[in-house]
Amino acid sequence: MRYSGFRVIKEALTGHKGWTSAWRDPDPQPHYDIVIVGGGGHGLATAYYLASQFRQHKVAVIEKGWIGGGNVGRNTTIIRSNYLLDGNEPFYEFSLKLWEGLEQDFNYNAMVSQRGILNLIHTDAQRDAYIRRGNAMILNGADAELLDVAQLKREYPFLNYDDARFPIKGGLAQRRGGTVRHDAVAWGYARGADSRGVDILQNCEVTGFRIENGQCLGVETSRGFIGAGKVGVAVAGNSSRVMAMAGMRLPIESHVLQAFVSEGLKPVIPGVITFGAGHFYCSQSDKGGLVFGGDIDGYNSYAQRGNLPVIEDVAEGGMALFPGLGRVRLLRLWGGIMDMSMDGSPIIDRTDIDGLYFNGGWCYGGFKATPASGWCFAHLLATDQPHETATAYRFDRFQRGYMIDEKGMGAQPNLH
Amino acid sequence: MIINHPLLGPCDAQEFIYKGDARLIDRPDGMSDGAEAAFYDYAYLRDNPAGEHRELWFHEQGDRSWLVVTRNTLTHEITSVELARDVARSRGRSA
Amino acid sequence: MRLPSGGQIDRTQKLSFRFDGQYYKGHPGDTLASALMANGVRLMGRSFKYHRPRGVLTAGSAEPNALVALRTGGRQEPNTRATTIELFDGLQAFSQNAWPSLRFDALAINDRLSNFLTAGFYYKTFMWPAAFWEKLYEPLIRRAAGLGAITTKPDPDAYDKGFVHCDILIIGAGPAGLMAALTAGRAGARVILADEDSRMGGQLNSERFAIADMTAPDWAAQILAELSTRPNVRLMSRTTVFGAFDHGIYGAVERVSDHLPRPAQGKPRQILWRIYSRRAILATGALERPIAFANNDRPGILNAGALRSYANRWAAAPADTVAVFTNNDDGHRTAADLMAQGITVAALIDTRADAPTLPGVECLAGAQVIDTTGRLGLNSVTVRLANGRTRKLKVGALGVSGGWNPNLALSCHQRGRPRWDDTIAAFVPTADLPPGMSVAGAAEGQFSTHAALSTGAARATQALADLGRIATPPDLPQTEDTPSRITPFWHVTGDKRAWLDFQNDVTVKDVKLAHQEGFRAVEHLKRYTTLGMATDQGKSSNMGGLAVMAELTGQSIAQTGTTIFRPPYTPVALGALAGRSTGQDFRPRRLTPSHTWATEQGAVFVEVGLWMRAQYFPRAGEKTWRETVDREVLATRASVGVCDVTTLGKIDVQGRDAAEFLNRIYCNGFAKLAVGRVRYGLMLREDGIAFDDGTAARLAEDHVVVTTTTANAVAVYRHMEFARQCLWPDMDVQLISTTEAWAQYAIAGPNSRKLLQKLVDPGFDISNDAFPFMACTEITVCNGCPARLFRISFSGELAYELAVPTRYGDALMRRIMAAGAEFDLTPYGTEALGVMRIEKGHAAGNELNGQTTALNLGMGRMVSTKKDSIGAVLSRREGLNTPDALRLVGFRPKNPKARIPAGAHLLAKGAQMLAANDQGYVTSACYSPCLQTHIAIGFLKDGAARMGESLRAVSPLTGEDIEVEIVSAHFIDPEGERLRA
Amino acid sequence: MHDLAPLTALGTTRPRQDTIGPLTISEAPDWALASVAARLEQERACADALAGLLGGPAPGIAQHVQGAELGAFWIGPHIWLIEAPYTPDLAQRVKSACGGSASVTDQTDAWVRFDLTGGGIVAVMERLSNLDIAQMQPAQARRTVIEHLGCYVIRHADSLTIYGPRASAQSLHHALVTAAKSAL
Repeated sequence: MRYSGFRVIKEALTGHKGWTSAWRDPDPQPHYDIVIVGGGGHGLATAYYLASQFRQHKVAVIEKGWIGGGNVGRNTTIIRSNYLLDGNEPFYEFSLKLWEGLEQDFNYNAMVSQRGILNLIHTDAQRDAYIRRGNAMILNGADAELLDVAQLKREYPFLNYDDARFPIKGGLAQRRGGTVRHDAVAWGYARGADSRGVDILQNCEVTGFRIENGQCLGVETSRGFIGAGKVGVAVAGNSSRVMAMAGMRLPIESHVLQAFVSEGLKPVIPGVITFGAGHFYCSQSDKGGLVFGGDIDGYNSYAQRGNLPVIEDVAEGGMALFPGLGRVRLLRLWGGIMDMSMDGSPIIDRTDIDGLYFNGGWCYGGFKATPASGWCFAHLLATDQPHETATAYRFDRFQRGYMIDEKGMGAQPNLH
Repeated sequence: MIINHPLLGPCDAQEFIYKGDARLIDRPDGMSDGAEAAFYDYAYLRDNPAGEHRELWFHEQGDRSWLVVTRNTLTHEITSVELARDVARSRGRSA
Repeated sequence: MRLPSGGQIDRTQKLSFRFDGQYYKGHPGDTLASALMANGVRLMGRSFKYHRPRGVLTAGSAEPNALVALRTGGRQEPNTRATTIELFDGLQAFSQNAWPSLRFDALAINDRLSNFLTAGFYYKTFMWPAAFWEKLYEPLIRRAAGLGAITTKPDPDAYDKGFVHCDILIIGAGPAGLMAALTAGRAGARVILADEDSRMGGQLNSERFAIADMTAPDWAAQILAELSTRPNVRLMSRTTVFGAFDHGIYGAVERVSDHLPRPAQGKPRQILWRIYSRRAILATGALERPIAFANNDRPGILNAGALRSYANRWAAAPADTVAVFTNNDDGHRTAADLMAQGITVAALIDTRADAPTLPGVECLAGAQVIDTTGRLGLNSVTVRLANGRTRKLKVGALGVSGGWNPNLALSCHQRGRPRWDDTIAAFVPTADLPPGMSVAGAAEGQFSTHAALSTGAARATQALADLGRIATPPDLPQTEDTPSRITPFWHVTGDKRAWLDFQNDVTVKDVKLAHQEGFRAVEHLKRYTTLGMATDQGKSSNMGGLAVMAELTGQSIAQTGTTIFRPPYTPVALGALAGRSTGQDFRPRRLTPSHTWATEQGAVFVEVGLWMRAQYFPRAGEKTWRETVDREVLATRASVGVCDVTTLGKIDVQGRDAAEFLNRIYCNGFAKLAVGRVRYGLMLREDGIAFDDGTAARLAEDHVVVTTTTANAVAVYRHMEFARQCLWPDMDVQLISTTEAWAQYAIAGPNSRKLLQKLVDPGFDISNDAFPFMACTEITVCNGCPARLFRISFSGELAYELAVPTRYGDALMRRIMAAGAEFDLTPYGTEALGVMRIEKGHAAGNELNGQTTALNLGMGRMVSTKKDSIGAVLSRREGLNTPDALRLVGFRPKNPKARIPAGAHLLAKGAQMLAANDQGYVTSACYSPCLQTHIAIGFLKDGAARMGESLRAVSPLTGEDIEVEIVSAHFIDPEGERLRA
Repeated sequence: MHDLAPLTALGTTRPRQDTIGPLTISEAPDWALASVAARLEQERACADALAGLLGGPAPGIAQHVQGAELGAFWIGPHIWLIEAPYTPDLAQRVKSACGGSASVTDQTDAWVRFDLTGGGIVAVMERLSNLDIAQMQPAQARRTVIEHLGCYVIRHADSLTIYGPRASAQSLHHALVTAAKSAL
């Protein structure tokens, strides 16, 4: 079924009886050409692009719970391609371009809203670093703009310019950045994949890989064995656990990142704002809630919940930046599990086991990467060659010394 | 979280800085053959278990002891806390 | 209307307040909601999506409807529940999400369009043309959405944080909580009893039955009176425990001043308490839930228990004639209490065919409310009787009771899932509670008052036993112990819209559509329809939505499950979470010993981490900072300058193995550093990347003073402790920071020795022979002040760093200035320091950016292969040693007046502006007044081999494209003759 | 004797004193501090040397001991801070007493000291520190965080001493006074 304004009107006038299920609820087939483990944003996007770009139709996505229940449904919805390093920037710019055409492509309004993202500058050294980054973005075909304080005051008059411990000295803006309605991304990809023949198998948990003679033949699941020509794993928050079933140790630690939303408010924040002297970033959803976050809690966790110190730290950052927030109330907070890699950048690669592929280590940058991650993983699965924008995301980069360390924090995942 | 410091008793985890897997105590010998492979494993690969995890915490705003905390990453329950220096010695580290 | 008698309000005092500009009067003890109700106001707000008229639904913090903007100016506070605002004289509140007025809201047009605006409609449209989303559709949606408006003015009030410890935290001061507190308090345990209400007692304040021989509120007051005399019991009213965090830590917000026009001088508006508990008892009672039926959202339709509360506690009612619609016995208690307060109950409509009767009111058993009328407030309800006929009742209010949900949110904050209990038709907590927590009373599903008292005592007794205390539970007083029977009933079937989520306008139809489209998992349902995502966190709506979905899927409610309860229990002001860490107090300041003096000199300061450092010292007549900095640099290089460098980290390393320890910490050799000598050291991270650099001065065989960069002082100290305790636990090394113990000044320039000789006490020979470059010693200055002297140079000049105990730092700086007058001594700040180090090609933070290796920095050969130091092994990896690895080089513009932007990238002449052509980047740049040209340093692929080559430093971001020549990074005195002079 | 005039940590020549309700907050510049860290395998000798200085056993974990002349408190395993009425040569004196058994470092000017006397100490401190001040016994010494600053807190019978990082003396003082005004 194609969605459109016309269709909405027609259904409204006929009692909404014509709407059909957004995706089927099929039984597992005994064998697929490609099985994607993980019905999150990346897994669903991979399946969608396998079907839509690589003509792979015998594809299944298996999900232990309900689709979109992982990080794609518990993030702060930001999209951007404001990266520094050559290993990253082309990939994220590819992703941003895919976001720009996504809704028309998969016929679902995910509310891709290019309202801009702003990173604030508080020191001269920070300005130097942001200029380097902005130039890298432009050299990679992305957009970047350096704003001075006068421009900032015009666009963001409510920030703390007069009484700040760390005064605002400028900002790096990416106008094409913005936000997306996160759940709708999962649903749009799911619906698009389903309509192209992909089986989405919810409540189907992987319990093991069947590996014989170094070859992965399929997955054992709570709904029985499912054979596969190739298996792609995209299980953010569970990467180490799932890959341990294949006998692999990963350059990954799992950490909890909390995210926050306020009560609904009339529009006040135009785009995404990132504080540069504390841990706080914020945007406002179409529903009116301020969506914000800060740093990870900092310890290994699979618990999807965090603790007060980080909650307070985020609020402190928010108040330092925007002193009018004092009477805004925090409505809800939640935790997502971030698979933090050792250099802060992801992995999209084959494994040493034939037929087993891995996509993970997205740290807390996974949401914005969803389209490109899906496309590149689909490319790798379909062609056995890395996509041109994802060639650096190899497993062996740590061993060989080709880290992609945007923040320069080294092999200390909680600092990325 | 509360870390039951072996010397000081219960302390708010906020006073600590987290480093990660306690295997970081087991630093390979840099002058040995195969050091590069051993250091790759040491610096980069993690078990990252969902469950019991032995990990290093530094009491930066306290007595500046490094601790080895055994904590469940699913429930955050802490079952044991030791001075890292004792653990290091028990694992054969010396001067 | 105000009832003639009763209520816990002080009728002797009148408070004046305004709502939407209209003046009203109320009494102390009133909430804004009760006072408005007493004044005959039913319409208090508008819903989110359809802008439907909304009146009060509850009498407490779960209120989804009666949300107002409170106060004005910087104190304007949107989305505030009228049901929790304590009335004060002069209160001003405003309705929100309505234009031009609450009664005539233009966007109520949405209600007419509701058939088009069903759940998830926006996912299906507004996609064409793509560019219209940001320009047209989204702005329209955003303007219509949101609830209240915030001011962008700074919040003028202060917030505190606080920390309290207890044996037992009791959350909720209703019957269960009071009994638990009494039990634990009498046993001598440290008890905190916290309650969100201004008046403790919980549901007892809203009841008419007796406990022992007292009224319920009087009994509560008596218990509280005893508790308040116990020093081991802390009563925290107006305190909402909002989150259960790990290991017995609870977050709570105390509303210290919200019941006042403004906080008293110096006092906070609210306090965030971090409560450290050994045990906790959750006694938060239960929340009533509505029943969905057509047009069940009109002002005047309330939860039945709320109607009872308003009548009993506040002597207020929305109308003189009301009806009650229930599926359980508690609705009957409401009807009885209303009648006792003189309110006419037109009918008691009970969905149960076998409903009990109630004297004095017509009970319509097996009946259902099928529709209502009244545009801005309820006029009538239409009832379908058991026999199928309908009857219309003229009533101004309807109390609805769909049963009670244990208020168990906090029990699930550590991801415990509640269990469905058929007997009370509600979710109850399971044993999977946050460790240390137990649940008592209605929160546990024990709905009678007797059960609340007895479970409260029992949980406290158990908690005490867990803590090794023996308690004697108090005798339980006589009170009601009637079972509340219920037959689940969730929604009346029909074609019209029946509301589940009043604030977000989610109706039964929306749930049906979600089901039809496959959004059947509870989380999908929530996210697709926004059910339960209102400011009440679904307290009034989730249960009904789940029940409807269960019905549609044919599953039980238990199988359907529930969404996760997350903190905060009720919304928390961000100001409270931030406490005092706002504005200038966001983070503490670190001031250098010469701060006062530098302020007197008119220095401009700059934030460097937490430090405030003098950036430059402008003199009268200097028009730009560049002019000042140029002067400072030239004067220093020509004669002598002084700079406060106290901020560099200093770590005292002592012990027999001090030197060997540093030998492993630094990549270059330290074992053989002689006493009285200083060495530059480069520290790597274990991954082989440069971590920090600094100097190590060997003051004695067993004593080395290490300096770190300002930025990394804390991290380096931590790293060294890690190495000492975890890697080499048997080295004899002791570490302690002395960063702030010493005031340290760099004295640089050709006349620096002459100046110093005036300060250093006789007997200390600092001649070039006796005290050469990279020497260090302990001396005295100014007739006996202990000091340390290091002959090190960041500027490239003959230079020293002189340190004295911090308390003398100010006096020493003044003495240095006086002694230097004859040499035209010039104080310089961080800018001049930066210029001189760039001229000298020294790496600093911009170069030590966590991505560069010793090789990149031109110090590859420093990494010793003869020893095992941290980072040495991994620094040898292939990827870090490619032939075209980045190397630190210098840049000179072809046009000396052309500024080289730091952050520019390096491209060949004629190369396209593409990442593929990127050859490196500029890290630090400045104008060199000595060379009279702009200069820069940065990293260039294979740069060491490319001296003399011409490239472009391009910065499309800033619109610059400068031709530069590759030169050595050592612009000044490359042979180091000045240093050694 | 040299003629450099000292400043207090708050940057003045005379120590600051604030009285808020029943509580007095006094800057106390006239104290000297030295850290003593036992050398490896010299822990016993170091403890003995400290005992000699203090006239009694060195303080145990989280304890403060007041000797006739010197006081001391535990700051970590085998490391203590010795305090004495101000003297420039405290570290030297302690070092002589410890001989080769300890590493001694002058810490006098690394810290600012505030003494809280009078009423309301618990009420004020619970707005500042997560220590269980109400239960803290005299002679207990703990490190804690006060408005982002790592401080030592020593409970005395009727007063409380706070050592905070000297460079942040003004921020710490501001925090103490603000909390006192708020809580009292």
